Amino acid sequence: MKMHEAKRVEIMIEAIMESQVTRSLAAAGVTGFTILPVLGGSGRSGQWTREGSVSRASGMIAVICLVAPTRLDALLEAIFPVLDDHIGVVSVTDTQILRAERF
Amino acid sequence: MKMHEAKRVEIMIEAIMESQVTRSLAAAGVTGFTILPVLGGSGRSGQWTREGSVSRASGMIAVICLVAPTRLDALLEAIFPVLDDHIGVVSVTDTQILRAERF
Amino acid sequence: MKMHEAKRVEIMIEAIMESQVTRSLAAAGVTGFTILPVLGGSGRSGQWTREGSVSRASGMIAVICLVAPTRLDALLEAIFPVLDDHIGVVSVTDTQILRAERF
Amino acid sequence: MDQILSLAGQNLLSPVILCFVLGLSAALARSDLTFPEAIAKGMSLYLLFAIGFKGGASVAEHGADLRLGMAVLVGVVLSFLLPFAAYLLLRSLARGVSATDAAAVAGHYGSISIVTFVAASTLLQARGITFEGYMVAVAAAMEAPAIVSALWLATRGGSGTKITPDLWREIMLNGSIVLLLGAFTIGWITGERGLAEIAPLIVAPFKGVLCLFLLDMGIVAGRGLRNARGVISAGVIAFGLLMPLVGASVGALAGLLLGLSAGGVTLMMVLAASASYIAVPAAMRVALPKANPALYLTLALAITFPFNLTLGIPLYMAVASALAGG
Amino acid sequence: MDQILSLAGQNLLSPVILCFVLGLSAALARSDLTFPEAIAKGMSLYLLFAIGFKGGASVAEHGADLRLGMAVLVGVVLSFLLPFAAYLLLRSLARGVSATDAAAVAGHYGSISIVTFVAASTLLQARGITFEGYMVAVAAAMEAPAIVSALWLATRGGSGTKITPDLWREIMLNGSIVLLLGAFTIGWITGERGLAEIAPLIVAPFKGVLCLFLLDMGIVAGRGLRNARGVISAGVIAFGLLMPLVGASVGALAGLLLGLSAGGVTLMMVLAASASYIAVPAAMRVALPKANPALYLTLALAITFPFNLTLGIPLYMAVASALAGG
Amino acid sequence: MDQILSLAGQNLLSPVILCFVLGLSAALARSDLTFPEAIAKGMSLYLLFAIGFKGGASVAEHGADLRLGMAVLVGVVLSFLLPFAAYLLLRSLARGVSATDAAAVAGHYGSISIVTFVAASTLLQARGITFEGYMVAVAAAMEAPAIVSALWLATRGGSGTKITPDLWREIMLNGSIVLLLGAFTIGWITGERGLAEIAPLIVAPFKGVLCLFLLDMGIVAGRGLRNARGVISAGVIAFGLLMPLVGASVGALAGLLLGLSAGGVTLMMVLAASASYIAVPAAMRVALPKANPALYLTLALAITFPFNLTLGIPLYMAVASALAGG
Ligand SMILES: Nc1ncnc2c1ncn2[C@@H]1O[C@H](COP(=O)(O)O)[C@@H](O)[C@H]1O
Ligand SMILES: Nc1ncnc2c1ncn2[C@@H]1O[C@H](COP(=O)(O)O)[C@@H](O)[C@H]1O
Ligand SMILES: Nc1ncnc2c1ncn2[C@@H]1O[C@H](COP(=O)(O)O)[C@@H](O)[C@H]1O
Ligand code: NA
Ligand code: NA
Ligand code: NA
Repeated sequence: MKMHEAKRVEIMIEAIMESQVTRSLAAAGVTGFTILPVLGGSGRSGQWTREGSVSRASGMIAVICLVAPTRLDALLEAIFPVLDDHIGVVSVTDTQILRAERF
Repeated sequence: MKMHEAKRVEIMIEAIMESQVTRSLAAAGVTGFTILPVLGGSGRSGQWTREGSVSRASGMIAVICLVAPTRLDALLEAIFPVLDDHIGVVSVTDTQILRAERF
Repeated sequence: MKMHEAKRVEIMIEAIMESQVTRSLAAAGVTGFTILPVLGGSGRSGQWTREGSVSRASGMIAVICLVAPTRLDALLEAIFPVLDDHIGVVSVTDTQILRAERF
Repeated sequence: MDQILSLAGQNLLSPVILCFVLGLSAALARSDLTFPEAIAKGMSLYLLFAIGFKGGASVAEHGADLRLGMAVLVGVVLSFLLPFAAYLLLRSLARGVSATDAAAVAGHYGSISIVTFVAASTLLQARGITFEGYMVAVAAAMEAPAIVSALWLATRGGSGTKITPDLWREIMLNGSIVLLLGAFTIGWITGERGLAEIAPLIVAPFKGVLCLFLLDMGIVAGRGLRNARGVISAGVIAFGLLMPLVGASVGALAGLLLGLSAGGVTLMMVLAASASYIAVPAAMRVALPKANPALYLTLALAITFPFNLTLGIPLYMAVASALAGG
Repeated sequence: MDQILSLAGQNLLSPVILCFVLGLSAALARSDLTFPEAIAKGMSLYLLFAIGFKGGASVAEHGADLRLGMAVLVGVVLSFLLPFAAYLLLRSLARGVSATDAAAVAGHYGSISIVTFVAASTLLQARGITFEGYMVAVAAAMEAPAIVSALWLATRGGSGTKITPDLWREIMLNGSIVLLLGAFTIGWITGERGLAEIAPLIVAPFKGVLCLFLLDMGIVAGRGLRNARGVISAGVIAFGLLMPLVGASVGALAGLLLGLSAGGVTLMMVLAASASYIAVPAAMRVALPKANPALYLTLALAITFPFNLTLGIPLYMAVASALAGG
Repeated sequence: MDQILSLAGQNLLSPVILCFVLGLSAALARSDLTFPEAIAKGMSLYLLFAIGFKGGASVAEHGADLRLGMAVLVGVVLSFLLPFAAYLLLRSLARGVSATDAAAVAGHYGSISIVTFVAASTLLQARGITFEGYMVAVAAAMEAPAIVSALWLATRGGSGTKITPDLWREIMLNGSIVLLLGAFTIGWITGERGLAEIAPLIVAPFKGVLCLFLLDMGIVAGRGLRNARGVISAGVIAFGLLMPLVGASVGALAGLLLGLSAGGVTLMMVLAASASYIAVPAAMRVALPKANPALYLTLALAITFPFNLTLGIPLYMAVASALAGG
């Protein structure tokens, strides 16, 4: 099956920043992404879990974008300012996609 | 630690297609997969979120299959007809697994 | 944008083992990880789903660790004993991260 | 006319409607007010269970007669036929809509919206108007047949969608149909005694839960409206407001022929006038993936549903009372 | 005998049982009817809180005496000992079952099913039969000891599973035990006055929530049955039906020795006859990962639980009344 | 003094407080008892809706007068000013706390904790003390202004955080403010009649839901305490206990000036004394990401909230009665 080179960008960031992230992505022309819920985690600021919590101040989401390699830099530049000062990690993995006409 | 080459296939598809996808996977001999919930996302058909929704018509899932490289083609051929016309994206990433006897 | 080599370790394991896994990770000096909820899946022990279930005996989580390549072995050695006999799969993928000073 | 207006006015100022309006406004103003998906689903299961159980218990009390079977049969026939009317109406009002999209929309209008039914029966009860308990069974029976008609409409052109066994299961064993009919059966078997046991859960707080559920539906409808610009033309809106009236007229006729009470006729009108937002959209995604969900979900949830909720129900009530002599 | 049958008949046609049957049938027919996990957990927390609180309030009203302590002690002893009986019975009925699997199953039958307890006390209340409020404390006390016996049974052969501090915490500070005992304590401290304040939440709608919870349990049990083909032999089924009777007999003896009322004896029988589906399965996954969960979950949830719910409870009630003179 | 102590004693032994203590203890003992996030959020939505609706219905019944507007205005002013007092107090008590952290904390204490408000009004009702229904509107009005002061405090140094349009939306259209004010408006419009319709959901079971919600908050507070070692110095704790008293004093003054009833003065004190745990933390994460959430969440949720809940409310009640002549 014909596959195409792409990048899988995984952004783990505070849930409260969701709209800023998606707006920045849109501004960079990235309109395809998927948001996964996150249950809990641990980092320099300690361990946390969503269980029982009603606050929107804690909790994270994972935003996954599949993009053509040529658009990676624009994407990273767009989200970098949002990440700044905020809790979050970004990883970029080489991947292959079906139906590249969609990206 | 001894690692083995494998492929990580990530299928993001409409939740309503779950049983079709898993049946196609089983038919292709792929019995190992994990389904992650998806909170929301954006694509050519616009932005969406599961919050507050009771409809099964919207919403997606992420199906993750770790397979031996030799079985990748069978897997992709099995799910391609299900994807057809349906909302969804598929990515394939090279990875390494522990305990390959399980795959 | 400056990126750094890293490993993305994805551990899918029974939810009930969460505290053992995170303690082992901490013991191996891995303090950064993110836990994703899992809806259901299929493996050698059959198919399952969390829907409607109140039991903590079934159900899985996905633990994602981004680590520097040099710390991968310590991580795998730390979690291997926890995996032993337990339901679970581990995959390791090459990736690149922003802000490596955090890992 | 005066009576209709005063009824509509009172209806508009009920907590149920105001909660819907609150949700709608919050979503349109882009507030982050939302209900967790699990809570929304939980409320929906509660409403289905409660309305089914109460319907069954009412049948147990008043006895079932031939009319139950006749009403269910008529409901099935309506659900089969209404999509044809809807298809023609939509195609003539909004020429831009494709045949597949029109077929998918048509399926929604042949089927029913259970929350519209619930809102109507709550209003009837508040006014002391009784109705046949088995109307719940009619509602359940009307959920699915329209799907078959929609698929037939879509494939006349020969694009070849057929109903596979899986799709049949998806349609017939849909969770909401099973719960509604199951609860109806349990209510029927256990009767007034069973109802008395669980009334503190399914009767007393019912209206309050309905308010919260409509608040959530308002949010979802508002979000849909915000995202649906471009899909919704004037013709489409006209269809979303006219089709309920067409459906209600057919429903009124059916109800009168069946000899239902004024309350029963009202509910038959409501069923025929309302559009599915649970069972049919899911079936359409499986069977007609090319049809645009933004179109049918927005029509059902953000145009027809609020219309029925606010103006439709009081209107149908007034007409039914006039015709069936409430 | 007649009385037992009529009791069982009435029980079978109660909303509570019919809801379980509905869930079971829906799952076996592969309907997509499900409750969100969060709702199922929420209902389970509600039931634990309500039953604990009411038990405590009842103790506050009737006063605690030495028998409370005695009953708890006897419960702990039963929970320790029943796994040995279960182990022997299962090994003799189903020779294919491994020692580890048998030990894991045995642990479930020494522990208790709180929802069976709740169903039984609801039925007692409906019949106007009183029981000792502290039976809730006995239930909580019986949750964990059986786990120790199960691990001992599994490791006799020397495979070396020992109870680590973490496992102890997992066992003793298990959420359901903490909530049950905590609510019991609060009920005891605040007494009738406290109960009156929150009765509209934990008393009136209780039975309705129980119905919905059993609907969900029926779905989960049906799903389990569908997936468990191959694991469940005739011998295993026989064990699932006989072991409750063995447990109930021992429970009856214990209840009579303690001088409990007929209602109390019934509940002691129910506790001994029922099998854990929350605390023990979780502990077994941690401590005996090699034991097959499909076996013990199916036995506890899909065989013994429905048996107790439908036939067991009325039977135990009749026997207890005959013996303790209800 | 005696009266305060006996009031505090009774309060401490109420189910509401004991539930909080149970949750706190369970979390500190590292039990795995938790509520699913969706259930916790669902309960929080329920409480906001119920308290808002009842406040509105009460205004409809007693009529709104100028004092409503005055009270809202005074609330807004308090919310603007209290952060300055909080900032100074924290900086002088805990020198290790950075200016940014202090500003973020200050924002929390200018705003309010709705569950503290709910607990106080429940206690007032239990004692038969009436209060102005519009205090709910005052609560809603006090949620946000403090955020502006906090940002001003943080940026005086020139680090340049400004309130973007998005942040304004985040602040003003925050789900909890919208729901509280929306329900208040619906309650006002539909009045006693509307309240009667949904009272079985929002009045009778209210206290029970409050118990379960506080159980959950106890768990979350306990978890916070366990993770916050290192952040919480003696000076910080002192601030968490003194600041409510400062706030309450200012609140008392404001209430007396407004001519509120003893119940109304109590609630004004409670609002001024309590610290936000929903709206402000979220705004701070967006606008002041460098401020440490462990500090402000622990202070608000694990120190000031339990203090107000257990000792603060009875104290404020006694003071208000003495001053305003309950
Ligand atoms: N190395 C990592 N791998 C995966 N997730 C991480 C990692 N580091 C941090 N995170 C996630 O990011 C959150 C905040 O991290 P931090 O800012 O270091 O406290 C954590 O709670 C995790 O959910
Ligand atoms: N490039 C992408 N990366 C990640 N997820 C995507 C991407 N494109 C689409 N999706 C997901 O697939 C859904 C449907 O996409 P579409 O069919 O383009 O509307 C979106 O709502 C996303 O959840
Ligand atoms: N090849 C695989 N790819 C992804 N997930 C898997 C795979 N195999 C097993 N799993 C997950 O691990 C769980 C237990 O697997 P097993 O021990 O094989 O029954 C399954 O239910 C899946 O959630
Ligand atoms: Na219709
Ligand atoms: Na037992
Ligand atoms: Na305050």
